[in-house]
Amino acid sequence: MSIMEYNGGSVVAMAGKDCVAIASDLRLGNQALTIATNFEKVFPVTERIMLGMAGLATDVLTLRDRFRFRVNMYTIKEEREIEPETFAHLVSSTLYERRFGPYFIEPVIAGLGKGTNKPFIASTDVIGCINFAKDFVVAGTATDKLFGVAESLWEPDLEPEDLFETISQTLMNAVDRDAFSGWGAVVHIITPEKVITRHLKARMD
Amino acid sequence: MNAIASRFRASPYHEQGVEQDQNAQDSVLWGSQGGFGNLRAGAPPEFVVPNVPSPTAFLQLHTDDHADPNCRIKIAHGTTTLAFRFRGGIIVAVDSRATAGSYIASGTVKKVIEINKFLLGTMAGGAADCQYWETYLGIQCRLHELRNRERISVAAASKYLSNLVYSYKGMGLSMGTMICGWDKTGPALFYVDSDGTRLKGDVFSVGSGSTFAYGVLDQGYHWELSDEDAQELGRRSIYAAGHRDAFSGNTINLYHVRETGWEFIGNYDVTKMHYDGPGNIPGAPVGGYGYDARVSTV
Amino acid sequence: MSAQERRFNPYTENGGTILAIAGQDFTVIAGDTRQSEGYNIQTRYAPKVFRLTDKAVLAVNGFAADGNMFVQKVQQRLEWYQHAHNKEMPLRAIARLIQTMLYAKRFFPYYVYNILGGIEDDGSGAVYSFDPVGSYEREACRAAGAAQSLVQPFLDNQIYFKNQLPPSGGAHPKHLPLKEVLSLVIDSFTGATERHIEVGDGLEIYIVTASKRPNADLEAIANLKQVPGGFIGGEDGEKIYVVRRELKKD
Amino acid sequence: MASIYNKPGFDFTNVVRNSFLETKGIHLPKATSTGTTIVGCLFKDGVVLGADTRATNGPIVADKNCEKIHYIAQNIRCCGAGTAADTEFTTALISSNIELHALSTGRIPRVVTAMTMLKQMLFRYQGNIGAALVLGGVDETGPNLFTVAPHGSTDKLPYVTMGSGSLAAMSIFETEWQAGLDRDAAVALVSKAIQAGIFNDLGSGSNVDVCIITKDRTDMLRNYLTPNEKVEKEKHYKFRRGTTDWKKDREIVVFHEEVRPIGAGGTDAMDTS
Amino acid sequence: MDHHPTNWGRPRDDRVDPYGTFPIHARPRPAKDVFADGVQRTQQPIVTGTSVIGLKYSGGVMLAADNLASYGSLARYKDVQRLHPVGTSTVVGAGGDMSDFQHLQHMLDSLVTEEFTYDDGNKLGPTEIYEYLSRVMYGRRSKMDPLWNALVVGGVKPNGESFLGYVDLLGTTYQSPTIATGFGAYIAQPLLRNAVDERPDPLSEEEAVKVIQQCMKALFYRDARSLNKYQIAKVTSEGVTISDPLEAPTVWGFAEGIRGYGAQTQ
Amino acid sequence: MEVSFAITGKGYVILAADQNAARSIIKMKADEDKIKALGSHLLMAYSGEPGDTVQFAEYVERNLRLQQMRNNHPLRPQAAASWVRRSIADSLRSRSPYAVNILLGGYDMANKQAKLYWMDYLGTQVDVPFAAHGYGSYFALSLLDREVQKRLVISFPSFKVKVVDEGGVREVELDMTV
Repeated sequence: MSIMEYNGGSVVAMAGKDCVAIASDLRLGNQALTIATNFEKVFPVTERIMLGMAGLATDVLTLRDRFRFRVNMYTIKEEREIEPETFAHLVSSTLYERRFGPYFIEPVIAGLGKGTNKPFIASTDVIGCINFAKDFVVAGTATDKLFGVAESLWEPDLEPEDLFETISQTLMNAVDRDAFSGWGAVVHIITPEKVITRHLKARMD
Repeated sequence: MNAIASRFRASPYHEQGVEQDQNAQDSVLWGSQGGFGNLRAGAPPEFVVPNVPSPTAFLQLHTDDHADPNCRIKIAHGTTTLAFRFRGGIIVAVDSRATAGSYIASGTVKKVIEINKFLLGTMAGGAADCQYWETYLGIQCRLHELRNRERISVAAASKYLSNLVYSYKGMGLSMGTMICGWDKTGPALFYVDSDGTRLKGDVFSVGSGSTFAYGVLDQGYHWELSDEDAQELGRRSIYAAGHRDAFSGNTINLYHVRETGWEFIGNYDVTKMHYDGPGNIPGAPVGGYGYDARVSTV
Repeated sequence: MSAQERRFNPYTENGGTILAIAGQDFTVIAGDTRQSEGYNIQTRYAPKVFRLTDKAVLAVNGFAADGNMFVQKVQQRLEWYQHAHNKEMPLRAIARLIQTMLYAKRFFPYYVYNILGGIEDDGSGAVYSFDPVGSYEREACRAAGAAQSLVQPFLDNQIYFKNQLPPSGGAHPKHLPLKEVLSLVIDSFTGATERHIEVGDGLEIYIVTASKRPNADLEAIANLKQVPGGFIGGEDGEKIYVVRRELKKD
Repeated sequence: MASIYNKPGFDFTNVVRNSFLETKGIHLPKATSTGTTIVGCLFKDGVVLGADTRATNGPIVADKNCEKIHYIAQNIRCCGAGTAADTEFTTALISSNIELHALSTGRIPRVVTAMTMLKQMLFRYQGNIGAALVLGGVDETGPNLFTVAPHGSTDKLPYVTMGSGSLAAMSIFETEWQAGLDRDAAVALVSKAIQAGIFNDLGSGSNVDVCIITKDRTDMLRNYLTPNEKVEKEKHYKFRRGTTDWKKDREIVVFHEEVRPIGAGGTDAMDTS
Repeated sequence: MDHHPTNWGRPRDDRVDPYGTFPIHARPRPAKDVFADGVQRTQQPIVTGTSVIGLKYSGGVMLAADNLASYGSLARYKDVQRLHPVGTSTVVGAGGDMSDFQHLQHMLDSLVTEEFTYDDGNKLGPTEIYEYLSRVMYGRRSKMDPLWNALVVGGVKPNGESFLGYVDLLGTTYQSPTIATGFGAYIAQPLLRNAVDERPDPLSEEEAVKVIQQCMKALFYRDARSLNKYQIAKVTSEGVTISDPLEAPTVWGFAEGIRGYGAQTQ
Repeated sequence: MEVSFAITGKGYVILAADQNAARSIIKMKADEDKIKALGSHLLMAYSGEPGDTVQFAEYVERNLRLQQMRNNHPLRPQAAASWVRRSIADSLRSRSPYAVNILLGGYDMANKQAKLYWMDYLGTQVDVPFAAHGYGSYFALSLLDREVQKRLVISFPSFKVKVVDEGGVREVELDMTV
């Protein structure tokens, strides 16, 4: 049993045409035992950026607060909203700071650039090595399953509604083959105008 | 010292080192026993055992994915099965998931093995162990019928299986099964596992999700259940395990053993049970089993 | 434990992935052809899919030496069967045979994941998948090997239409046509090649067609070759074809 | 982030907890370590560095087109292999120190300076920072090429390789390298060495990045060769809208607010990210 | 069998946590990846040979191996021939334990003799030797008593096609137009593949010799268990020829301009 | 071997915990109260490493009391839960962490809602309608029924049960004969 599998959970983000989507499952487990099916792992950072974290639940909560604090500090100091790319580096350096005693989470970042509305997605490993991708990024216990499905299903320049279908299908089919993820799913689609959040009717076993 | 002695006992010079298949010359391998060729008449089958001081440790090193996730030979595991005896016979309910590590290898496993028209065996633990030995048990039951002109009793069949796996105790078999059937004594239910345990009883649940099933099962169980209520109880119990246990789920297979033999009641998707329930079936509630499906207002 | 026994590990892992999909009157069995050990490509062409009879094809994956030896043993047993009965062993019997042969090594398992594909006696396509010690079941599709967890959820979605609502008033098709299945197989492998380092080099797709199947749709497939066999069923009998394609080599 | 509350450098607050978890029998994840092919070679007028672009996490390809040639200074670049985050942050740190050094001395930084900073830092961490580097550049003294191993040992050679594909790349150098190559020949040789890694080592793959540093200029040829383009899919997988069943949704309209910059000239504050 | 819900069905281990203590039900953790550990098996045997390389060229197969047998890190025997002709159209080259290889040579020679005594007009070709060796090696590994070798089988089949195959101590086999064992898999294989793959026509004999020379030189440069004294075996339809020991010309001048390993310049 | 459960209902949370204090194979005490009232409308059931449990519970109790004295009003359940989680997470990073699992139930007087939080010794926290700790959760989560003791290898003779609702905290007698 790896610490990354202790609570389970998976996150995926995808880029579309002037939009991004980020989705996670809802399980909180204690190894094989499912404790709760309402554990959200994706949190808003700004109105245009969302952060998903897969891994050890206690660190998800700790880091959620920590990032909120650091983003607020940034906003106060700089008097402007943080850009997705800047935020990715903030996440990365926060994690690398603990290179020798890491937080057990793999973050996934999705957002739109302010003004430009340029889609941005990125993920890092547990010690903060950033992976900038143009198509999709994944994290969590279903990583390999998500990679496999996303690699085939993802297409460039999807409209928000089409991106919703693609990311939902990717997530649900991937976690259905993973014992430690699933039990409901939530998808957020970030467009220049709005953030759409949908709870999927996913498998509950 | 013994290891060295045994290694040099046979003259290594003449032996050319080509793997010798002990069965190669055996005529039973030819032809119609093709399927079960290595089952000789009467004697239990022979198995290849690695030439190491501790075959069990060897096997565990390479197959126990829980002790060492790096082990490569991942044997399918994980299950919830249950069976209980009541006024109307025996209800057998199982899930259909098989996991190899965290990967769900299959969601369509048949975990009830139909040994013959009056006997059912359930499957928990190593899928291959159960499939193989219960098929083997099926052969022996049929032979018993041919020899004695009467069906084997459930007690005898389960005892046979128990003795069989007990002879391999400590070798690494993993099997937890319930032998359910109807014989002269009425409905009979036995729990048999690879430790060699054999228990007669009224209510059993076996597997990684068994505790969850017991929780529901014990609460709703009593001898005088109607057929419909009993079936619903079995279905509901497996659903509970599928929902809470990561290694159980996908679908529920439900069987009912009666005096006339067993009957397959149905296959139910756990997720459908969660959201919508089994539908318009006698004994079943309206709506889904799921807590949020029941309480949510949306 | 002597030093040698402690250090000798009789197994290794040779990478690669196999999959099989059953159609209404055909079955497709495919595997990549890379054989690797660690980060090293041993060869770019090592077949993982083997013809057993005119209507059965076996794909093996895992430890290559065990796999090759196992295939040869199965082929030997099938030949004996044919000599004794003057007919080919039916597919479901082959499946059971493979189970007992695998289980005979329960305590010193073959490190082999098997997928058996072919045509049943009733003319339907069938896929049987096995774990290393012989538990098996019949399915419509199955991926195994290094990239199984990448490919299988994709197949769940595209073959079984898992998590997809059918269009209103409609239903999902029960069986996919051959052309569609081949596309899915190829896309599964190109996807797996992109994301899994042990998959690549070449793709070998076997197609088993039922007897009397009008094989007109085969003509459009590039590089299709018929696999020579016993032709017990005559001209109308089951046939096996193979298609070879390139995959990325990095 | 260093501030008056936090000391700069690594934070060890989680170490006690993590070792406690380990005693509970829980496996801790290994840091993502990348198999890689990185090379460098001297030629007549300077240095050529090369790298593949695959980043792996176990047998899974995490990033198909990552950048492994890192910026140190205008005239110095550094290829990284090993633990991905370590190469990233180590080179970034040294790059910033080199920049400070260059500013305070007012001279173009030397490659040996960067090399010494790197080896001293890596030696201090006793190999716990898993960065294996190929450092190349041109300065006052001419072209320089070094490797820096994770424990801080360095090596100076006319052609060097590192990473899981280093042997494959080295075989090319050993048979084809010669002194006094011209620029085109050097670039061709380096990309051939990288391709030997890409096609023979499973830890390396995708594209070839090349960087040519000469006295006058530095050319970073990102994706110089792309021998592994993804092939066209056979089918398109765009779903019909309404394929996915969902229970409830919520839309939050994003406000379009005006940002009024404060401060002189109305420019944004310095980006310190 | 373990009956705890988390571990249900797995082998039970009573050394750890017999009563299910608090808070995490844990299983023992092996110190390291035993599986991967076991795969590294190059150092086990006593007197060892290093890489063997081989490639197909027009009209035949060429194999090469150096003449060194090492005893650990000691260059112990410097005139060992690691290429062994079998019959008239096959050569077997071996790396790994030399005593095991000598045992194999004995077995192969007996096999050829036995085949000769049948006098049935059949001859053992490379495919037969390859199959035979794969059975021997797999059989021994299944007895957990392996012959600690990596073998390359090269030859020409009766129909004139060339054959090149690999067999190792686990019984793993494969065929490929180019093969290199041991350290050669890393150093020589890329060079061999560059020379042979993607070429429409097979190499000429001269080209093949040149490639082999290059590979042996690169191996000598980079393999610490190698020797600049090697033999080349050629198999054509004419038969087997094994050359006298050869030496590759080596150049060490590249280091002349280099001082130290770091900042030193003089 | 310890067990605790909690269920939320409309306007109340009910918590139950076993009353055993066992050391290895010895039962030291059979009427231990493992549910602490942290305030007028807040209950905490705790289990885990002997010693840590009571120490931590008292630490929480005193600190929440301190908060109340300083600010003149008690923390709402959500805030209390966050504070407790933070304390666990911080202690986990110290040399001797509290290994305590907690069920925190409270009635929020501000919005008239009952809340239940499940927390484990790693600082994981989740807001749930019903919850359990200990091996009992393997049985109870599927139903949270009252016949748990029947199947658990070590069954508990008695349970302490407390309820918190708008009226505050009170104890309930459980009829174990059913």
